[in-house]
Amino acid sequence: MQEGEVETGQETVTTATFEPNIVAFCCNWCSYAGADLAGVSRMQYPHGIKIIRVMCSGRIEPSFVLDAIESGADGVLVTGCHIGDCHYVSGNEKAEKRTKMITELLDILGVGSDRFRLEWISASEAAKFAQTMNEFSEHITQLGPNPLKFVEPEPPDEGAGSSEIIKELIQDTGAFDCVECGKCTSVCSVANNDPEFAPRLIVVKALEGIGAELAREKDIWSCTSCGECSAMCPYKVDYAEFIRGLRVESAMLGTVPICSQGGLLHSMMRIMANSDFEQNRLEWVDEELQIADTGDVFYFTGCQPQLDAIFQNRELNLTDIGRSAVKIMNKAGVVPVVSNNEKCCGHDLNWIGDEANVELLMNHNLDLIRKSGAKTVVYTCAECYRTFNIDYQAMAGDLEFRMVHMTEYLNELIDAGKLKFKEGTDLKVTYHEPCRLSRHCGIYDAPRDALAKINGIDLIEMERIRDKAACCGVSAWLNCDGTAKKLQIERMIEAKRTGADAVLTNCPKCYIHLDCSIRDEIPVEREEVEIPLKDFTVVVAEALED
Amino acid sequence: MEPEEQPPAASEEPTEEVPETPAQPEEKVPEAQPGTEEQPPETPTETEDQPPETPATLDSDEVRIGAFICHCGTNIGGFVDVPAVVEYAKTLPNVVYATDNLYSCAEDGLASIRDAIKEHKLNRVIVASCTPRTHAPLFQSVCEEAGLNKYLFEFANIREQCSWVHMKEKEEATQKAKDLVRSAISKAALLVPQEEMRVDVVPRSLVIGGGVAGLSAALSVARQGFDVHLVEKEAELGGFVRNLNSLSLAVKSAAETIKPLIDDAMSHENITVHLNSQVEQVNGFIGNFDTTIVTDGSSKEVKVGTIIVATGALEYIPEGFYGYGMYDNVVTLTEFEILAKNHKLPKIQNVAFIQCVGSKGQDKSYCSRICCGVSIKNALYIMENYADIVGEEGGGRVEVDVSVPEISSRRRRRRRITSAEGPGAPGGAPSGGPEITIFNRDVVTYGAEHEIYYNKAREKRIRFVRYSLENLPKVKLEGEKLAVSYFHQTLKTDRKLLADMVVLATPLVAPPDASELSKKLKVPLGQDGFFLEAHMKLRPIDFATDGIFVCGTARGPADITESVAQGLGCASRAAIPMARGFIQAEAILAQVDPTICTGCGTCVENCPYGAIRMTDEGTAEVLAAACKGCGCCGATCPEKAITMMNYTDEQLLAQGRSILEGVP
Amino acid sequence: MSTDVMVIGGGIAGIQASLDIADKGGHVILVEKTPSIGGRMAQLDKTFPTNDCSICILAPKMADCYSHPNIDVMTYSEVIGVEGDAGNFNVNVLKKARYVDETMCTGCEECVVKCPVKLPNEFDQGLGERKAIYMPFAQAVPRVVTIDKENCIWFIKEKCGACKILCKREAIDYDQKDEEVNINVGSIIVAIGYDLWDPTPASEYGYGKYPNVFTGMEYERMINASGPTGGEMQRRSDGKRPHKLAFIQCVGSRNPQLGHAYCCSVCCMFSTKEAMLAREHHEDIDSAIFYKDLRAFGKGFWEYVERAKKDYGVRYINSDATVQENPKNNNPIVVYDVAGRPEKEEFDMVVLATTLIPRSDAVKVAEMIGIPLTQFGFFESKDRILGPVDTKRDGVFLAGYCREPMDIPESVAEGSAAAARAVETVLEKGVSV
Amino acid sequence: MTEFKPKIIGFLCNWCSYAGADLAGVSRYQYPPDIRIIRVMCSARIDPMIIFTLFKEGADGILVGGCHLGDCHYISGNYHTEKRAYVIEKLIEKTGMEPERFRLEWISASEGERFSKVVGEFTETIRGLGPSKVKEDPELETKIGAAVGTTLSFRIRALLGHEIQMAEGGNVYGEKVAEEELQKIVDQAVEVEFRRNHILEIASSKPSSAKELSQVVGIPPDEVVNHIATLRQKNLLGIDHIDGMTPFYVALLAGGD
Repeated sequence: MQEGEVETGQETVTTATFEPNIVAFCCNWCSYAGADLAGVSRMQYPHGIKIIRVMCSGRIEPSFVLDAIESGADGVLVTGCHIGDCHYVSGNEKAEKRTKMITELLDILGVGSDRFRLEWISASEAAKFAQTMNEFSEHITQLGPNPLKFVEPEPPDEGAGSSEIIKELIQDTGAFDCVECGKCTSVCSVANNDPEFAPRLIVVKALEGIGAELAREKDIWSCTSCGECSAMCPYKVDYAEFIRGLRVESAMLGTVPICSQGGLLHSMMRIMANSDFEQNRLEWVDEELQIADTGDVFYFTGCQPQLDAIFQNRELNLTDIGRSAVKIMNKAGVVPVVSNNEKCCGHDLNWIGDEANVELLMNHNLDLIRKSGAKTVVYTCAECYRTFNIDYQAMAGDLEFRMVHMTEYLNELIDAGKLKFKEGTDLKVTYHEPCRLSRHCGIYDAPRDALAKINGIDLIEMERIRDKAACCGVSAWLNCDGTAKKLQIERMIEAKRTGADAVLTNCPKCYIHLDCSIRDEIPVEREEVEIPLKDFTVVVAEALED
Repeated sequence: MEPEEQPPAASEEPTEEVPETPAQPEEKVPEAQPGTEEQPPETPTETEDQPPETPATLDSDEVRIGAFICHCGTNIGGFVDVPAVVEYAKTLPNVVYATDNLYSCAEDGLASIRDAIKEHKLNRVIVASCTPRTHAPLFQSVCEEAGLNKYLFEFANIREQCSWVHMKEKEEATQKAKDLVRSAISKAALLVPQEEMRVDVVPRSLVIGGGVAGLSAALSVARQGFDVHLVEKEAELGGFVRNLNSLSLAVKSAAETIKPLIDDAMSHENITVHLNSQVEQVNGFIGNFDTTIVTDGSSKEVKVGTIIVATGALEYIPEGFYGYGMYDNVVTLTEFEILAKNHKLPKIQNVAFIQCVGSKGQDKSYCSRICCGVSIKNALYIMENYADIVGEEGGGRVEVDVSVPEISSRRRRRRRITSAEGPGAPGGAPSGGPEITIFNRDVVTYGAEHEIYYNKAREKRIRFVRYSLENLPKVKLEGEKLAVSYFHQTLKTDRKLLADMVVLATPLVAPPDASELSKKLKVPLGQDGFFLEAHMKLRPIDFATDGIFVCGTARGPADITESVAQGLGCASRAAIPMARGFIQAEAILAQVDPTICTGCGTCVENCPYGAIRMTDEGTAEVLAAACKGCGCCGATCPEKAITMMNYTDEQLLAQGRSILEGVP
Repeated sequence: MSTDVMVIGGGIAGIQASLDIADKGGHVILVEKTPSIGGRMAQLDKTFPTNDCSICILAPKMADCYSHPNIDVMTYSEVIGVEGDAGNFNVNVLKKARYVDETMCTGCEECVVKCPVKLPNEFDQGLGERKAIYMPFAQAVPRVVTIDKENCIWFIKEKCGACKILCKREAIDYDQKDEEVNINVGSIIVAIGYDLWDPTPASEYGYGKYPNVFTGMEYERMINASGPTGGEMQRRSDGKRPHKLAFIQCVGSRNPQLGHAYCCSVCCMFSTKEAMLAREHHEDIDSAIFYKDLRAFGKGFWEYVERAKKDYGVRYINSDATVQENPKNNNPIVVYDVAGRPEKEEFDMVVLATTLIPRSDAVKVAEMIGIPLTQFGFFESKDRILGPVDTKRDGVFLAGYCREPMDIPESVAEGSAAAARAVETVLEKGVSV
Repeated sequence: MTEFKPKIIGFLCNWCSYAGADLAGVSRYQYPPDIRIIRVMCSARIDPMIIFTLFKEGADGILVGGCHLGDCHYISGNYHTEKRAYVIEKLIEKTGMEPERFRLEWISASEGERFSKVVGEFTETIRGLGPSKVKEDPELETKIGAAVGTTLSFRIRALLGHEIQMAEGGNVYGEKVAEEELQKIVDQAVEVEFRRNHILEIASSKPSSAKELSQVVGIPPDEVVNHIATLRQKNLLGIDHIDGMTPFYVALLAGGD
């Protein structure tokens, strides 16, 4: 549960007697005063409206809105001072910008942006306040109740994280094989930057039988589960899985981790898991791209559209990845299934210990793919690939379709002579390895092989590559902090030092994180880090023969 | 190695290749055959009936020296004026012939030496060329071919120690070459022919100790065709292994595993087994040891050529450690094995092993090598065989896959799903099984085979916890249980576990009677009380004293495989003199002049090989077969009663003086 | 039918086995792949725990072996086929052309001086140079030069010929041909030793990436007085001698992920020795050894370690480690674990105790002879308890590191053990004929 | 004056230092040519008597090379060498000869370069010292003669023979003697034996009175008298003639302990 979250009782709703539940965020200086005045003036508006006072409308995070929706609100209203009147100079302008992101996101998710509204109401506009409330309530009544299946949060399970469970974890992750050599510690990016974090101690405590406390350790949330430690471990103790297991226990104890973006992305995923809305996620599909509803090849796009909406101010254009992927396939004569009904793979929920929702998403996605008749599923996202490959198969057993990452698929297409690359490309690139693809799934060669097969693209390797590749600093939208920043900058310096024209990556998350690191103030000279960041698939598509 | 198929004797072989070092005495003797048939023991005889190698030309007292100066291509000739050296040599006293060779070691060079010996009736030869360390044997054999005793040859090294190191000073180098030649000639004039001693070897071995090492040694010696007397203190063969329950690498029990070894030894026609016996007395030297074996009070004299010591070791008794002797369930590793072997183990679920009890800088300074492996073996034994007495539901236990899965392929099924499938599903951890902790200072599972067991132990969830000498664990009785409290080095906290049994891994120690035996055999013990080999690296199973060998845990802690290998190794080493049938010592020997010797015993004390003994007359005597010719005794003999043959004071002084003389 | 014994591998185990048999009067054919016998021990500077000079104690044995009338030493030769059974093996040996007449060469190395081709010296782990015509090392036995055909200008361009012109003894013979020899023996001893694992793939240790990271054997050659640097430790980056040394254990070994799950048995002591020798070279050297488990299990080994700590100030740190580099001075930085937290320490040289692995041709040899290998690629004993030196094939025996990781004394003891078993075999087979 | 070419003798043990010298040759490490090498099987073979005899006969420098301690081919020979070198050095001190003329070095078979360096340094040292003064300084010659005698004395030889055993294994009663104490015993023995041999050496060239001996040897007359008594007891010294009340002593060729 997040700060500023609202408790709303779920009422039994029938169409006949539908009284919408609306959360209204009001700024202290204008709209809340407006509401007060409305009250003083005895102006009537529906009782379903619950007002939450905030100091400024600029305080409203997009995650508040999603959280309200997720928690059962039928509509969300944000009110603030008129533009120019803000008590805090420009807080309301910021709120306005953010609104765009919220509405786009709600549209993509299929919740619909019309369940959200932003209004400027001054302290004197009691009538406008009441009117807005009435209108919005009416509007929501028209829309009907929030169709999201609200899931009552389970009460904390005090038995979680018991020593028996920890023993199983030890067994499953091979933690008993630890010979306390400490090599993991020496390579752990987090431990080397964060004076608190000691990954090996977590396993040692488990082995010592002090496991019961482990699920309450804050350190389990610091790990980026990048797997550098396991890659180094002589006996391949699966630290990442060990940590994930502990997080599941922790979640069962009711722990809510501190997530970046205020938990917006996790909310988004939970909404997807618990709804069957008609999404609007295919806006990016241009006319020249050919896609199908059924076919042999399914292209699993991942969260590009949502991420583009969320990070729109950064103009990342992650959907270029999807466009490029489809373009490549089309060039090769493949018309992939791209589905508007695709949902998040659940990766991030999985890594904060929310297995129940992952299972829902999995069931949905597997059903979707099966219905499409696809025999091959292609991914451009490293996290989706890992989640299908490892987590889905762990839960659902072996999957009957073939899962290939775009880098592997590219090799297949090129080797089959289906792709031609143009002359004149002259690009020196270096490659940042996403952990989910490389260390987790063992895909090291495919991207390199593919690049080697493309005219005019030369790969210059960074110092830390393959299983020793450095981490982008963040995983599952957790622990975005100073340590993460250091790691990101280190990595960019490393990339820059190669002298390459651009650094490529294969994971939208790596892309976002590395991009983020050098936007703000940085502790080093800009020229040490500034190197264009590009997505692998996009670069490949650009090199295609027209 | 059938007699018929023996190659011709070495001395008859044409020596065409270039030997690389001074010959060892063994190299030049005609080879012997492994005695496949019974040979009666013989008393040692210095074989005076050897045909003397004295050349015909040595019948006069006149010293006739031939000097051969080598150009070695340009290696010497390029930097030393060889003809000038030859001319100079001709002017030196006793030199009757001097010449140069382009390559003295080439066949034509060798021929010129052979011919000159005959033609000029030479009775001393010097070659000035390269280093004696590689080429002396070659020229010595040429002398022998020409009928000249090989000890009448002397070498001057004018290549490695002259031309090559003074390449820019031709004149100086030539002068030095002359000096070196003069020095060699001055020594040569004093050389006397030497006879190499031959002592016959009794083709019979005494093996002391009937454990695995001794049995392996005895069997191999026997199979190589020699008699063996195997002396065992106990009433049966098998040694320490008889105590053991299991063996790390074995499928069968310890007793069953070594049974074939015992059966073979008991039934081998060449082996005489003496049970309940001890070696009482040992006299003599290699080839001819007189030993007395006492069996139940009656003694028997046995003459043997070689002796193999395989007396084994004992387990250290950890008095005063961790409540040993105080609490019932604190036992040593061997006691544990005996309990397990006799199926007398109590009901145990939680077991703690404590390694290095009394070793590595405690009562004993050393690491006992095998205890980590043995503890792991026993821990696995509990895990694998005692589930029925320790676990509630032995049947429900899970075998863990031995291979280490890749992270990418590891598929951990979610617990929610697993639990739905019921207990015992793959991936579910066993519950209720034995819990074993091994407290160690370092897990010493060296090599490939031991390490496999360490890995297996961890896969079987045996826990390893490290402690340091500064923070030893403590064992206390708490109710029914033994509380082991310890300091966890990584977590930096005090911890405690409750165990049903504490097993103490104590080092192997030398048995108390080892020192007595060492005195009887006149072989040394090391600081740790184990027998001390001749050289830690290259003579690991030999004693410095020839003819006596050591194997197994008598030499130091060793596992069963190593003991067997060492036993076989000793059999090989011991068979060498017996197969040859005699000992031939190089004649660079110490010689005691009994008329000067006062019997002070200084030399006896100083001889590293025990090659000098006191005679009944009270004077020292050198055992030619054992002397290596270092000269240590001679240099300290207070009375100067000892002469070092071939390196006499006179010879060394003559060389030195000749150098000091300068050009005469 | 033959009572001869073939020993494959001229390292210390093979030499010991050969000498034992030959001293008993048996005839031995010792086949060595490289131009000189001596094996790995010849490369070492000192040996633990006595700090004996390795070549000093080995050279006499090499010479004994070569000049022994009962031993035919075939260097630069390889076994290429084995047929038959115990008592009657037919072994095909490829005698590689060294393009030098072994009987004529006096080892003066005049030719070597003039040879224009410079190549990295394998014996010095590539640290020093050798020529295309070369003596493998100063104490080589036989002391005969060999032409490296691959790199010799004569064989590449039919030019030069300097060695042939210079050699007064006319020992150079460009027309020499590889020769196949069929040898009938009664028994075979395999003692082919080990190879050194190249730690470049384990990039976390920085070998090949950071100039001042060395392998143990490189270091061993450097501190050897007759090595490429004349016994001085030299940093690759600037040629200066180091003041702070880190030794990292188990590089590749005890690490299934790097392909070698076993323990090499010798590295803890090997590094202890090297750290002590560093101190003997320079009083002010500070050495730290990073280890997983300190395996000082042989006679006098623990005492040796104690001495290293007490008298030589060697620090022992219980942790595996990884290596980074200070780009300013090329100093390696060792990152290790103290109670779960990473610690960093800057050194000026790092020495890696790399895995000693089965010979690259072990598989070939095993297939040729028809004996199995263990999961690690060592030759498998017939009975790991009672028959360690026996193989599943009658008449074929094992000795030394190629069977199981072990140190020099154990290899010597096993050399003798294999000799005993080989003699037993030929006696038995010989009698039965 | 022609350039001084020192006469340097090197005794090298066969297994290490001689091999090291060979390696220097094989590796072509150049060093000054003045040294002449005599090969012995072990450095322990070198009787201190030989060293002093050669010094007496004019050697400018003597180098002894052995295996490093612990490396001896004969197990422990070089430990004996080390003890002997100590006595040699003590005696050189007594003779007044420059101590740098004698040098003991451990050189292994792999230390070719070191061998050449050692020889280079040693030769340089000897060149710096100039020719041995034995032949022009009768007093020095006498003293070195006394040193030869000392090295042949039973007491010194027996001490050298038993020193290691006494320190490590204990005497016949199993008593170990502390290293320092042992050193004291050796020092004292060297002192006394050297004086006695000095007396003998002087008395052998010309009959001398106790007073004369006291002056030449440089010790108080009463001590000389004690030594004379001991030497006479051992039948090493006799009275040549008595001049007035003063006996003149002469060394006897026969005699001994």
